Amino acid sequence: MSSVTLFGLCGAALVGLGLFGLIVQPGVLRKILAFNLLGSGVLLLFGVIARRGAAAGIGSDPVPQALIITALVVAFAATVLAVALLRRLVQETGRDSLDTDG
Amino acid sequence: MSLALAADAGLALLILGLAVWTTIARTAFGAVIGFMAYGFLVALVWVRLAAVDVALTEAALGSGLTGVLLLGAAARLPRDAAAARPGWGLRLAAGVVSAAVAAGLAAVVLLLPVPGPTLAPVATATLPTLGLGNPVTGVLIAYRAIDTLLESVVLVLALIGLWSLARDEDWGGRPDALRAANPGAALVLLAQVLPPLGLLVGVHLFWTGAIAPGGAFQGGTVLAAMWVLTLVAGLTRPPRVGGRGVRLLLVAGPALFLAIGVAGFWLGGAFLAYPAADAKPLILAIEAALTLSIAVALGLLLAGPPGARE
Amino acid sequence: MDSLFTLTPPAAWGAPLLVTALMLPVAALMLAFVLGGRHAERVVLATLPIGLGVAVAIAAAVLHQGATLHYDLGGWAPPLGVSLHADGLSATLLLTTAVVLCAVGLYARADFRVPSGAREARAPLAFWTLLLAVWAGLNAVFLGQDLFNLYVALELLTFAAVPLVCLRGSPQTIAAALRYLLFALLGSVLYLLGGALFYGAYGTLDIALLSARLASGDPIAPAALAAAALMTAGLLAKTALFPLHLWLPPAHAGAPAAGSAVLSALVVKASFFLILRLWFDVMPDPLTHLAAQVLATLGAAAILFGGILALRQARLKMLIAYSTLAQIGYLFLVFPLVASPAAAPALDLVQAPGAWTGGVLQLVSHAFAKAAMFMAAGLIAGALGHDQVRGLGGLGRVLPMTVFAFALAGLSLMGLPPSGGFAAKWLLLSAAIETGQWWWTLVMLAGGLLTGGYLFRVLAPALSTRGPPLTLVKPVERSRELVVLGLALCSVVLGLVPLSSFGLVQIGRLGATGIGLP
Amino acid sequence: MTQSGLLVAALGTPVLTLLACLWRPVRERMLGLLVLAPLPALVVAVMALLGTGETAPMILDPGRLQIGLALDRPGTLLLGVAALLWSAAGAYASTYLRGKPNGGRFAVFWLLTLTGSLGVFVAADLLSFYLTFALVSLAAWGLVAHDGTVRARRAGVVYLLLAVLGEVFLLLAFVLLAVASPGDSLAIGAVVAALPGSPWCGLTLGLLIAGFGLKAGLVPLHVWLPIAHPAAPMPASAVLSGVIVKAGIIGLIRFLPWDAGLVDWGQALTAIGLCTAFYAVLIGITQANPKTVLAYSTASQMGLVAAVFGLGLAAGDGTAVTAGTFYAAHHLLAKGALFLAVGVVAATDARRLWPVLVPAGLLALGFGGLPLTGGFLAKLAVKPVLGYGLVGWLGTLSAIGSTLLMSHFLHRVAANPAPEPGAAAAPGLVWPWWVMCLAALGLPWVLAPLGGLGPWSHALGWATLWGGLWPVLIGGLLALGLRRWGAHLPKVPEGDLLVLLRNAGRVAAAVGDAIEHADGWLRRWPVAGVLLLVLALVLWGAMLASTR
Amino acid sequence: MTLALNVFTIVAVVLGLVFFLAGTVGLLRFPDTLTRLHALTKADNLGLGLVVLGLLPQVAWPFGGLKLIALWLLALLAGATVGPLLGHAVWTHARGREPPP
Repeated sequence: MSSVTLFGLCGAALVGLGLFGLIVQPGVLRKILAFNLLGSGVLLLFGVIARRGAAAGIGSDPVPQALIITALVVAFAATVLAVALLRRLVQETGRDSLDTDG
Repeated sequence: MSLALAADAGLALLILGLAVWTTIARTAFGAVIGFMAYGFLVALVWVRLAAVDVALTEAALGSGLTGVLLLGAAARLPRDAAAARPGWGLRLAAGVVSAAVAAGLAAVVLLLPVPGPTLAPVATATLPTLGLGNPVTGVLIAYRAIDTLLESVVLVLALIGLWSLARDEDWGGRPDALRAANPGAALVLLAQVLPPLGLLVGVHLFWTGAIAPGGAFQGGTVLAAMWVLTLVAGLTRPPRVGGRGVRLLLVAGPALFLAIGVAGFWLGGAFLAYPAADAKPLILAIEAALTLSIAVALGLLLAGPPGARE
Repeated sequence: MDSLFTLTPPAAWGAPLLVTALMLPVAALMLAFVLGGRHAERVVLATLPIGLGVAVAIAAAVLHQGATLHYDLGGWAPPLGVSLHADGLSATLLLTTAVVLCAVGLYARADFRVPSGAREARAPLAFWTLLLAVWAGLNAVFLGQDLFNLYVALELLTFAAVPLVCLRGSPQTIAAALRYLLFALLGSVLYLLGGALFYGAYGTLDIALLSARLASGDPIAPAALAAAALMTAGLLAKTALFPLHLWLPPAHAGAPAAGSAVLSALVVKASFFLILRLWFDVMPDPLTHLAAQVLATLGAAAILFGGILALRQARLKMLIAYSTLAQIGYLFLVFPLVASPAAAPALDLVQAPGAWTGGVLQLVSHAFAKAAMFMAAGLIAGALGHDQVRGLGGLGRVLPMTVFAFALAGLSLMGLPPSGGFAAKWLLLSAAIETGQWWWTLVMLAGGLLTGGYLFRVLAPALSTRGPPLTLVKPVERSRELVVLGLALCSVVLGLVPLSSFGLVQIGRLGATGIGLP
Repeated sequence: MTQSGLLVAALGTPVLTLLACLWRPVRERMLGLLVLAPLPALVVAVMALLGTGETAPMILDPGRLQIGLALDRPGTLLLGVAALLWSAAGAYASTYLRGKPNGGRFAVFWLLTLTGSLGVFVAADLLSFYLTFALVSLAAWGLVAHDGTVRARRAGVVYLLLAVLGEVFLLLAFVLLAVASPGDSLAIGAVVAALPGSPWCGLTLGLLIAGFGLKAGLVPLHVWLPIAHPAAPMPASAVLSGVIVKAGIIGLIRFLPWDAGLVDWGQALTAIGLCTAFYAVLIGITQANPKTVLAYSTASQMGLVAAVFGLGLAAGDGTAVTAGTFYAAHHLLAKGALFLAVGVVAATDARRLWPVLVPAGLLALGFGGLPLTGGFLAKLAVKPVLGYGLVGWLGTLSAIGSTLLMSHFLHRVAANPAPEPGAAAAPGLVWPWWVMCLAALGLPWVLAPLGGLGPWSHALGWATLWGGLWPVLIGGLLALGLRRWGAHLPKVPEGDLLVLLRNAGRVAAAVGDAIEHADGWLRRWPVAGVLLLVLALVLWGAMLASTR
Repeated sequence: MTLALNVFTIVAVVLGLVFFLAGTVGLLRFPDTLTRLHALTKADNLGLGLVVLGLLPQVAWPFGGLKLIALWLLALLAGATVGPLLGHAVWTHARGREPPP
């Protein structure tokens, strides 16, 4: 049970938690938080895979690292768009949840 | 070695605890605070996984800027909007299904081949031709240049999407999401003391990106953070949405990247290829432009859609 | 490992075309964004024909070579680098995208024109830049050969499509856009997780290399199975297949007419295209038999549910959105028909080429027909001032060409000769019977009846003779009606093209031989 | 080559006039030109009949799909008489509908249906046959629902529903045919030749008979006919009952494998045919509206033709085809004329009815086999096929039934002339009626050799004359009885079996509500999320299972 | 000589941890936000200072050490800014009006 596997399991648990939160939480902000949790869980799994690929004197495979950085920036852009839509929703309807959330 | 393992286990447990807190916290504000702490701890995990570039990005972007964004949103949520929570049956089903997916993933992680397949040797073998030391920057700028190019276009697109949420009559105004009502003296002090240091750190991060962990994204994020700090403190005002100058800045990074990529047809024999001889200056030029564009884009993304024109 | 170091020799003359197809919309997007104001529209209308030309050139190159076009970006061959790939199917879809977007561009000029007073307005700038972004995303999806590159392309597409939904800014469209974004992001994250697991299992994300590793006989890694399942689920969420369709109707009905046309005709198809690539280019055939039945069952449910719900909608655009839901169901019937046990021994598509051609024909003719329908609905809503199906009595007398175009598009959706939809249904029905899976024929025919039902609901009052003559709130320009009619005719003419000429679609599908429907 | 050129002209003229209708001024005045559109088709048919036998088929796509048009014996005969009725009804329509609203729209639907109906007789491959069949079925909706009254709209809905159902049957049948035929050619001849050997032979035949039977009005799929035909304006009813029904007949002729000798399917078709013949008569006599009586008579006559085809299919010889076609051709002419007559009668004063009633009476009784009429010849042509056993007797019984039904029709027609005294039908209505009346009486004699009948002398022998006369006399007696005790008969609503489906609407609404409720539940976010993950797990399991 | 440095490091770090512990106890035990704020900023900054002081000899001089000190200064600056801001926010939230300057 090396620490890398440990973080892998932690990543898997985060994915489960993120999915649960995204499905169940009624508020949109809570959904965005759950989405970010889910995203970091997935990227953690990717990081574990990268760490498994340590070779030629570098601690972790650079290709997945680059992909993770790109994915982080995409996730941030997505969060920005979601938050902007949420703020506009609150301005327009005064509610912070979608009618189909219940 | 078990001490390091114990430390990692502690870190992992702490992260899981914070994640659970973020999911079950009663108020959105509490959840966001929990999430920010969670983000910084995940940055620590990246360091433990020997992915320092990712740790930098996670700390700056994944929890720093995202935290600011979510805090801003949480503060504006209606207090009394108690949304209907799904029935216990659905919550149980969601729990069971999510647990099943997590268990499946855990099984897959345990079954992953231990000497995992890797492209590390291949990536590092051809780094010297590009004059780079940091393999991650090599992948980002050379081997998978198309992803980074599309990435920077995604940022510009997110900004367009953000601006399209403004009201028609507010078009041409200045984004007002960050303007604090009355910034305290302490905040103004911080906004005067920290940015010069932040600027230095940002440029350093961009510059060392070629040979050590760092690069355009990390440097750009730190610069954006400093700009946001001054915006919040009210020392500077966000630019008008319609200004062509700010749009040129936004587009400079991807445009230069694309131009050099097209030049690659003749210089390097293929689109997005670099000439064997002087790849380094071109790469640095692209990184510089990208850093600038990313900093402006992230700052404006946080500044929100254009508000009412005063 | 020095093979990687020597840059690959410049590929066939067709290859740089792929780069142009990918980068043209991106460059135009940046130019339009910087110039802004009225220039944005001019940039788009200048770029669209060039893009159409490039798409035609790519199709010609693929047809001429009879093989897939391939191009390693930056000279780095996979697994390290990213390559572009254009087979018959992607060339066809590139062409369809270019044609539909040209039509949408011409149609939308009247809706998104900068008002005379201001230098620049929100909606026009947003629409024209987002249209280019959708085009860039679509081209990147159709040309991508690397799973992560496709992920970035999907995200580019989603970030361009979501603001299109709430371009008008009403509360319902904001909620619809938010729901669409969140569900699409859930799908994307699952796709990303799948990609990560594929990399964990085989150390590459290139489709061709993955396919070679998976078909190499040694047992398939558990991570690869998990990856395929999760990626497919993620893509199903973005394609709004039946049980996962919560976001599609309000989003597609809420968007402005030009936006709905692009969303329904093209954006939904991009994630379906990726499922096709994943199932037929990456996964070995025997692995997907059982799962194909699951997809087809959901497709059948989509056809029936979508049809019945479309019958009961009060708003015209909601009716068309639910019709999209139903027509997507048809696309998923391709999986069991092509990957059917009967086709297994031949281990490629020679056995039932009809199903593949039929599926692609359905995809393309639906794209044209649905775009025409939504634009026609836009014209009707603009002219009458409302969108209620009940209030369409006697519309035929007031807007004859629009109603005729709507009827033509409906004819193609319903699968009546001589439309493209008919040829697609004919091929799918034949394949269903050839492979012995007769139950799919019942679903297809029931779908045709239901489609006839909800089209009758719209066309009967429109062609009726009774009732007071309708008064137009706003006159409709003849040029916009011609654009809608042109698209509807495209969908119908697809049926007249003799079936033998669909060789283009087969290229790259049938291995070296390339024989298919003679 | 002139043959193919004319064939194209025959179909091209209605299409060109349709394109001309795009301009509003042309469309408004199109009613007057309707009479000209079918004439080229008439010329082609006449030339083909006069010329040598089989004409060269015109293949459009010589590739391997063999798409094209062809003129064979039955096709030519039906094309000719159909073109004649179309032209006469077109003339009739221009007078009948002048001054009424939406004339242009009627003309467009008329021309669409005309194109389809002429095309059906000449189509030589699966795709063009299905195209023309779909065109004639769907465009006829425009004629049925033209009046816009509630009754017309309801008739339109019923008509369209069943027409589309017929299309679905045929589409599946054609696909089964195409898949079963070894080569890739879609020519009807090649495809039908492969039918007996196909693994789905029974299913295909069942679907073909269902699809074409629905169009021809065989029980139980006939329910739309008595509702749709009367609802249409008079000329449209004439064409609907006369020509469009024949699309089903030409379908049976083209797609049944005559020389395969399928005895069981032959007997089944005969049974259905005879059952329709008698059932339609029984329901027909209870109807009051003369047009509905005529519609039931159409169903009955088509039942008889189907019975003749059934016998031909069982015996495995082609003579039944020529006899059946001749019978159908006569029915087309006579039924068209009778519908026009109803319009003329409705427009003339009670006292001056006899110049219309007497010829109409001749035609009507002709259906029963009254000697010296066209109908007598048709019955004569069909007699050898029916034979002299049980089926022969049933044939004569149906003749009696037809006579009874037709006399009831005459009684109902005479019952409601134009109310205002001294009214006379407009000449524009009268001369097309006379043209059709003479054609119905005279043409069969001219076309007799086509129907497999010997020289006239054979038909004029005393035995045959008496053979034709006594069923008519019995029928007349029964008609007298019907007039006396007719009031006691139960009042059957127009689309008899349709009554059973009245509550179908409520059931459909209930199903719709349930599905809408289910959709509402499915579109809740948590449910969709759980379903997404369940789907991921199911796919994962399916793939795991298939790797074992 | 190294032994003395190591002993110094251990002592300093332990002292630092004690202050961290005090800060945390204060966070948990104190009744309201203002006092908790007070505990946190005071104890933790001092604790961090001692830890940094303790680690100085272990780290390559001058750059490693300077970075550590810079870190500490940054933490101080952050504490100094956040403290008044939070206090201001809490005060206005409780009394609904701005505090006197």
